[in-house]
Amino acid sequence: QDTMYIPLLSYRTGPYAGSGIPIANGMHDYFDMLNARDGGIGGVKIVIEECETGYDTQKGVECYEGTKGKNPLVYNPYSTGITLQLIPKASVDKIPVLSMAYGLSAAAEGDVFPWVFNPPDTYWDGASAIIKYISEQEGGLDNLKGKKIGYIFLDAGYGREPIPLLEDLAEKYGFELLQYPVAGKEMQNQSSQWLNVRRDQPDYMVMWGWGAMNPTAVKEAVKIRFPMDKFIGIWWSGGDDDARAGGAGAKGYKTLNLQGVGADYPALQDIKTHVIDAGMGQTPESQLGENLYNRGVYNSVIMAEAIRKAQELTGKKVIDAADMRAGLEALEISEERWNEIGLGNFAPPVTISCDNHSGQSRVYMAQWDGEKWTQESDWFEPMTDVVSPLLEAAAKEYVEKNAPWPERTEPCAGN
Amino acid sequence: MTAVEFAPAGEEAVAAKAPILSVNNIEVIYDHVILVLKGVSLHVPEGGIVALLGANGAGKTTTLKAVSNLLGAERGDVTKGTILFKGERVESRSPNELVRRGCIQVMEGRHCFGHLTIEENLLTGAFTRRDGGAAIRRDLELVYTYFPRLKERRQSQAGYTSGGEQQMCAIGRALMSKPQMILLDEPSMGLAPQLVEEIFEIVKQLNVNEGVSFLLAEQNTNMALKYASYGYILESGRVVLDGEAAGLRENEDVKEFYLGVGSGDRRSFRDVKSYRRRKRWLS
Amino acid sequence: MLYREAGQFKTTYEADQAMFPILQDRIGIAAIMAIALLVPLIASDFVLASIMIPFLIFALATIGLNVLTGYAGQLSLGTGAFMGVGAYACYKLTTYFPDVNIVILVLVSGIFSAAIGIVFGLPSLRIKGLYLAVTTLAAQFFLEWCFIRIPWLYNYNNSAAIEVPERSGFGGLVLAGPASPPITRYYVVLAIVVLMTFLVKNVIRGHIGRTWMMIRDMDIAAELIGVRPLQAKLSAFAVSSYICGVAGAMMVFFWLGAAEPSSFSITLSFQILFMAILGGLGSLMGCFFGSAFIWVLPVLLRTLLPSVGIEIGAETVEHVSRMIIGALIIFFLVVEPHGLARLWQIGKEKLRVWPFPYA
Amino acid sequence: MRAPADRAQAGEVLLAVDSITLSFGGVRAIRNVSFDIRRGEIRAIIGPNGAGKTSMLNVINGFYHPQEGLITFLGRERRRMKPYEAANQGIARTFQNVALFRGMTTLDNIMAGRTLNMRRGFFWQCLHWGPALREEVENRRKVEEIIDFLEIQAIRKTPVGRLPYGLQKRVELARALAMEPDLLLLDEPMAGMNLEEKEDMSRFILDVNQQLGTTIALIEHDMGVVMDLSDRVVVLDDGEKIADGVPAEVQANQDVIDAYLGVSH
Amino acid sequence: MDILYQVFVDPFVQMVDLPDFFLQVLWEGFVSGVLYALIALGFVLIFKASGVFNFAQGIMVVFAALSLVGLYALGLPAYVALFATIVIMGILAFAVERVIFHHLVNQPDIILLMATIGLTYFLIGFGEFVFGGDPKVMITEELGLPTGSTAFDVLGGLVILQHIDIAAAVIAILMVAILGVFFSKTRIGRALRAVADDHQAALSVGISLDQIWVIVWFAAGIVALATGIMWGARSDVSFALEIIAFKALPVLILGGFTSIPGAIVGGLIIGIGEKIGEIYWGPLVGGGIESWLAYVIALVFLLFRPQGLFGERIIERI
Ligand SMILES: Nc1ncnc2c1ncn2[C@@H]1O[C@H](COP(=O)(O)OP(=O)(O)OP(=O)(O)O)[C@@H](O)[C@H]1O
Ligand SMILES: Nc1ncnc2c1ncn2[C@@H]1O[C@H](COP(=O)(O)OP(=O)(O)OP(=O)(O)O)[C@@H](O)[C@H]1O
Ligand SMILES: [Mg+2]
Ligand SMILES: [Mg+2]
Repeated sequence: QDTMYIPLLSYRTGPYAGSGIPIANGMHDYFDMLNARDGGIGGVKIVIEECETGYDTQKGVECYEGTKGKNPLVYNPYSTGITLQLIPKASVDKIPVLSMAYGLSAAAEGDVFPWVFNPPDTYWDGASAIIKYISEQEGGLDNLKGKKIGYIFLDAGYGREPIPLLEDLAEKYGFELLQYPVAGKEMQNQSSQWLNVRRDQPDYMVMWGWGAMNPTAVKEAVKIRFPMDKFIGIWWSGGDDDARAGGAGAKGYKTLNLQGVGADYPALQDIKTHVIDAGMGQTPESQLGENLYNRGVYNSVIMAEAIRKAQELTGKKVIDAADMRAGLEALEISEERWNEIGLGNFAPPVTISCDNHSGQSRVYMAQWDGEKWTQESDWFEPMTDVVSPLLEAAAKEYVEKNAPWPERTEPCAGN
Repeated sequence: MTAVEFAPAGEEAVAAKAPILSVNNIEVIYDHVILVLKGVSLHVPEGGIVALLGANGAGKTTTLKAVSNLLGAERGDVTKGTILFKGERVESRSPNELVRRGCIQVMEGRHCFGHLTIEENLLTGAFTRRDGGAAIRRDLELVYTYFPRLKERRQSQAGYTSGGEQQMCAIGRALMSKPQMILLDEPSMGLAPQLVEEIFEIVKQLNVNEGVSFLLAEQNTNMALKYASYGYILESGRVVLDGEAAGLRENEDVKEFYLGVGSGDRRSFRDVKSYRRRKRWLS
Repeated sequence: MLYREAGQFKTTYEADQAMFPILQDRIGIAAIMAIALLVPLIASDFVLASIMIPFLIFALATIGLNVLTGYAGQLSLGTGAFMGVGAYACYKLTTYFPDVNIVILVLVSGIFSAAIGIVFGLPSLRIKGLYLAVTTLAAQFFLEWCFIRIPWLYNYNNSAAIEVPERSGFGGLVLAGPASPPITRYYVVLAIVVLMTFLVKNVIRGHIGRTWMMIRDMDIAAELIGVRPLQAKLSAFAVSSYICGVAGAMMVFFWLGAAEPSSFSITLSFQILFMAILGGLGSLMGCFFGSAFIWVLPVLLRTLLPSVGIEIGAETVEHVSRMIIGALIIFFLVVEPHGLARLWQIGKEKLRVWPFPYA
Repeated sequence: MRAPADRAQAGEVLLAVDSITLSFGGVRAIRNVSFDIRRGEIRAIIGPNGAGKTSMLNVINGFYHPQEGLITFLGRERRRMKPYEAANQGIARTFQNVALFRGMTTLDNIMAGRTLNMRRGFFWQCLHWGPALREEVENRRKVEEIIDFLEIQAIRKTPVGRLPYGLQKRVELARALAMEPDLLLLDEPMAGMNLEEKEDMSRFILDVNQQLGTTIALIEHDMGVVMDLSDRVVVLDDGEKIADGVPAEVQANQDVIDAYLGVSH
Repeated sequence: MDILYQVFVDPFVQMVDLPDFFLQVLWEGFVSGVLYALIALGFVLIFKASGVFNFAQGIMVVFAALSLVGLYALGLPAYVALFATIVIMGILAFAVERVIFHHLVNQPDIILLMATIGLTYFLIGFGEFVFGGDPKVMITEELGLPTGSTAFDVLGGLVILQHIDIAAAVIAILMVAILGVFFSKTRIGRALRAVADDHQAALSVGISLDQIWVIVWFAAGIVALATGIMWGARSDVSFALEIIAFKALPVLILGGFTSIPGAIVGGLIIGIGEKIGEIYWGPLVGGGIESWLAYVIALVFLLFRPQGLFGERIIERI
């Protein structure tokens, strides 16, 4: 019985479990559904194994070491810290790392990081999109001048990742960037940061929060009566529970988003019938269709489609990690394809290429209406033109700092 | 303090009374491997004073702790034998139950509660009592009459009082529980000569007036045998000699090694010329 | 019968003061060393990289803490930060001196954490016991903050993380970096740990070690005997931090390959403290026991639990293994409060008197 | 052997305390006490409980700092010293409540007394070889002499926490002796011992005094021991000095009888 | 010169400039101080009564809050759930005594500390096993606790007071008062302090350690529950809360391990001190100094009073 093996570095315990659980559920359930409905991908079942990291880098590395002997196709670290650890290892061990919309932004440069993928957008894309959105609210990029934008973030690799870009944009467009770091262990005790926010009176607040940080921040913002429609989270700060914690006052809170919410997609209904109703998995039915759950599904769609692509490219049914890399590099999910897999209008087309491992897809702004997320803006492009050169420069810098960094030798298989 | 005429109870008297405490053939092991008591048996008659004598390390403290069930706290175990207090097995009773039943120990080395004042220390002794504040007050005053020095220092933290004051405090604390039986471990240690005598007078008084029984581990053999009715001598965890106190006082070996009145008068400490390896009952 | 010292006479004080005065112990230690050297022959990369290497590194860090807490009696909760100082020092050193053998740099980097350790050890003259823990906690949190707030430390990386560059030495062996094979790193770590353990053991049984223990057991009496408390305490802080620093540098360079500030958080400090206490304060052997217990056991539980039971989720494994660890900690403390090393000791004493149950 | 009275006259003054006053908050533990200790004598300090005897020793070796008064040791006057300085100058002591290092073996405890004699630095200690080993062995030899002297060979490797009280006191004496002090302060060395053990201990104290020439200050409640061993006795009561002189004098002093000895002696 | 100005003058200028904001900062500091004090109070209780430094206090807070919310989610009415949680804390206290401390009489402090760490591990595993790791919302309203906020116009600005914070302050002060009286005035209180000094001697005078320990652990459990409710209402109930417990350490140390009033005074000093420090001085060094400022404040106090502000004098006598 042939199978393909994918380890999931998940976290259902610890301070970040609140965000980690729906993600892990979404990722897991999609593959379970494929196995149940289609008998796997290309007739080969996918074996999913979760390894609990607790968002702890040490444990994450241990999970990696513990599973890499089992022919894994790809790693999903789900922590920027762990991703950073795995990046150098991946190119040595020749196993792709898929850090979907998180991790090292510069990893989008496929020429430098052949084994790392971060579709559909990098953090820098996200940050630029938020600034772009704000500028539209203000009536144009020129109006950003003199504005104060506050940035509250988890003081770890994750929250620090977009800072260089934000600083760059601040300089370019003349707004003032105010930083409010939140230490990991102070996540639930943010009153100082929000007092500072109250004093500084920024026009907008941008948040890079995760886990228990999100609900606390939303509550604090409500507490100081910050206008919620000027409080914008990155796509990871958009858990349904995160916003719900703020109660009625949280209405108006916004989050950047990558995919649709709600369970009105055929594929999600398949998950309901084949997985949830069949008593598999751990997802409570109410969670199906929540934002972070759907994010998990999206993550698995990318893997599944890459596997299909790899099978197509190599003609093999059971592929290995190297094939998976080629598959990822040639990944293309067009609108039709989204429809085919039962996720029409779920997300815009995604295209990855050898030199662009991110794809810089379109995003939209979602808003909390007090009960659920609603689409607030149209899908729009991040500021690709600004971000791309910066990514290139950052990748170059990474190579310099980590000399000797191996040259790319992997051939470009796809488009 | 009123002096009470005191005569050691006669043989018949002892035999007539049932033992309040009897220890039968107990064995104690520390830390799972160190065997310290090797079959010790002893009996304390109701209303009697029994002395437990022996060199350093003979196992006196261990015996007392075995009785009061404090060995657990030192990772020691009674592995064999039985201990009966007022006719009931008590090996598995908790120390506080024993105190409630009237058997209390004064530990060697004082063990006062350093952060509590002397008075609070004394009051903790009355923890198990249920006979009301007034009675406790009365006994507190009584202890103060026994030890006037304590009254002077009643508000000082015990940790800062002198060695002797702590010793008084420990004894006074035990008295506060209104016990029927006291296990006294080296009560005279570190006390001024005058006080030593007073302590023994107190023992005698309690014994005669209140009928309290005593098991007394003491190095001051002279004193102990003067006040006790019966004595046991312990060597390396075994009872090697026991008998009426009067009889023990006349025993030549006891005289030589414990009383220092071998042949003739008291020797001067200056005149002990050599470290003679002295005869032991065992070994 | 097997474990008897009868018939082994010592004729000199040198022999009596040898590290392993008993023949059986010498045989035992030789056997352990042989096994340690041969482990890579049979062990998989996972065992080497995720069990053996961290096990040794944690054991070393525990030794560091044990010097301070177990031998000198100064409770420290800042081990993690001191390890961090070593790690960052080593990172900076190798940035400036990329050609110097990394092993040397690892050993040198401990000096930096020793210096920091001394600074934070100063209040110990006045503050004692659990209260002293606050000083070390201040060190922990302050240093952790520095690791984030001083970008120079991580070469201005965006992520505030440090990544180990490739470093080779000893004739072309790749010692550090993602490309270095676990087996090389294992031997390097083993060599350092054995060497340091040996040195520490020597210090402990000499007069410096005795001074520490005097301070631990009764600082007032020690002072009345002529020990200068400040000197004794600071030297303990220095030695302890040095060892922790080296362990921290090894942790990053020979095990994790990268680190963020949160790698040196209070959690790490506690982890090391657990190892020290559970292994047995004031015992070097205990450090290895403790490290095995706290590090290896959970890893084994995590890998073994799924393979024995029916399908259980990864997080359930985590929960159950936590419960088991917690219960085991309590169990061992109840059985022997003075740690696994003491249990071992009792075992040996039992062996010595065997077949009799006690002496 | 010279008669005690005779010895008392001889010898220079090794230590003199002059008008010492020590109080803790309201408690006046020592009030204006002066006396001296001559080289080579055994000087007893007696008095009822809480008289301030232990506090006096604490003042002498620097653990307490008196509010008033001077201490002259080896001809140098000082108001206070650090405890480790006192040790450096040659003052050693034992404690009323045994203050051994409970986590260490008997041997290590006694070796601890040699700390001041061991100076090899860190480098050699790490190697435990060469000079460090030589130094260690030399000191060990000295310690073994003391162990033989006090007859505690059997418990050399026993952790002191496990020893019975009496032996602990003896180990403490050994530790103090290991310091090879000029002045040895003994605080109730024989408390909790039976006669036989007291005799042994007396022998040790006398031998230390006579063979090694160590000056001894002795606190003890056993009058027999005090009268037999000491050359001169100072009596404290409630912080004040009430008598000072040779044993016979003191024993006959009515104040002393009232405050301390009680009628029967 | 400039730096001197920034450090020594500018922060005060800011305070005076925005007096309403300064008041708000003080209030926030006061509130977090009260909450720290609540956690510290649990520690003090157990330490004072048994000499055990209860590392598990933090997790007990989470455990209590989770039980409450979990039971409510099962459909129990809020007050029944509250009562059931109190029962659970009682059972926990009993189990802790039976299984752990009963066997560890007379052991050194650090061993007892270690045992509570074992307990922490166990409770985290057990709690997550039973309740899952996802954060839950505290049932503030259902318990009849006030929600919402009131804004006051003072000094030309707004000062916003959360009702729940006021409730927390009232509850904390009540608890401190009750426990303070209990410890200093009752027979049990005296016995508790005796146990902390010397287990063996306490046993020898007939104090039942078993009973005492169940009592204090139960009391600490209730304090933990109160703490859990208050903290839970501020953020939400999840295992991340456990980390907050570290904040209690400097409070404890500053106030003195054995002093109940010390917990509240220490809490206020730390709470207000760290807020003011973070807001007015933090920006000079890049912010985030809150994470260590509390410890440094405690350290400075300790240098002058090694036993903390209200702690019992450390007895040094020989
Ligand atoms: N906690 C312990 N662990 C191991 N051995 C112990 C322990 N306590 C006592 N012992 C050993 O038990 C033996 C008896 O000790 P014990 O204290 O009962 O003697 P003792 O007769 O009271 O002596 P002393 O007169 O000196 O007080 C001693 O040899 C001692 O070494
Ligand atoms: N550090 C201190 N703080 C407060 N009071 C103290 C301190 N040290 C000693 N005292 C008090 O001073 C007095 C003298 O104490 P000291 O220990 O010197 O007596 P002592 O003569 O040695 O008595 P004993 O024969 O009982 O040992 C005592 O009342 C004691 O309580
Ligand atoms: Mg004894
Ligand atoms: Mg004294």
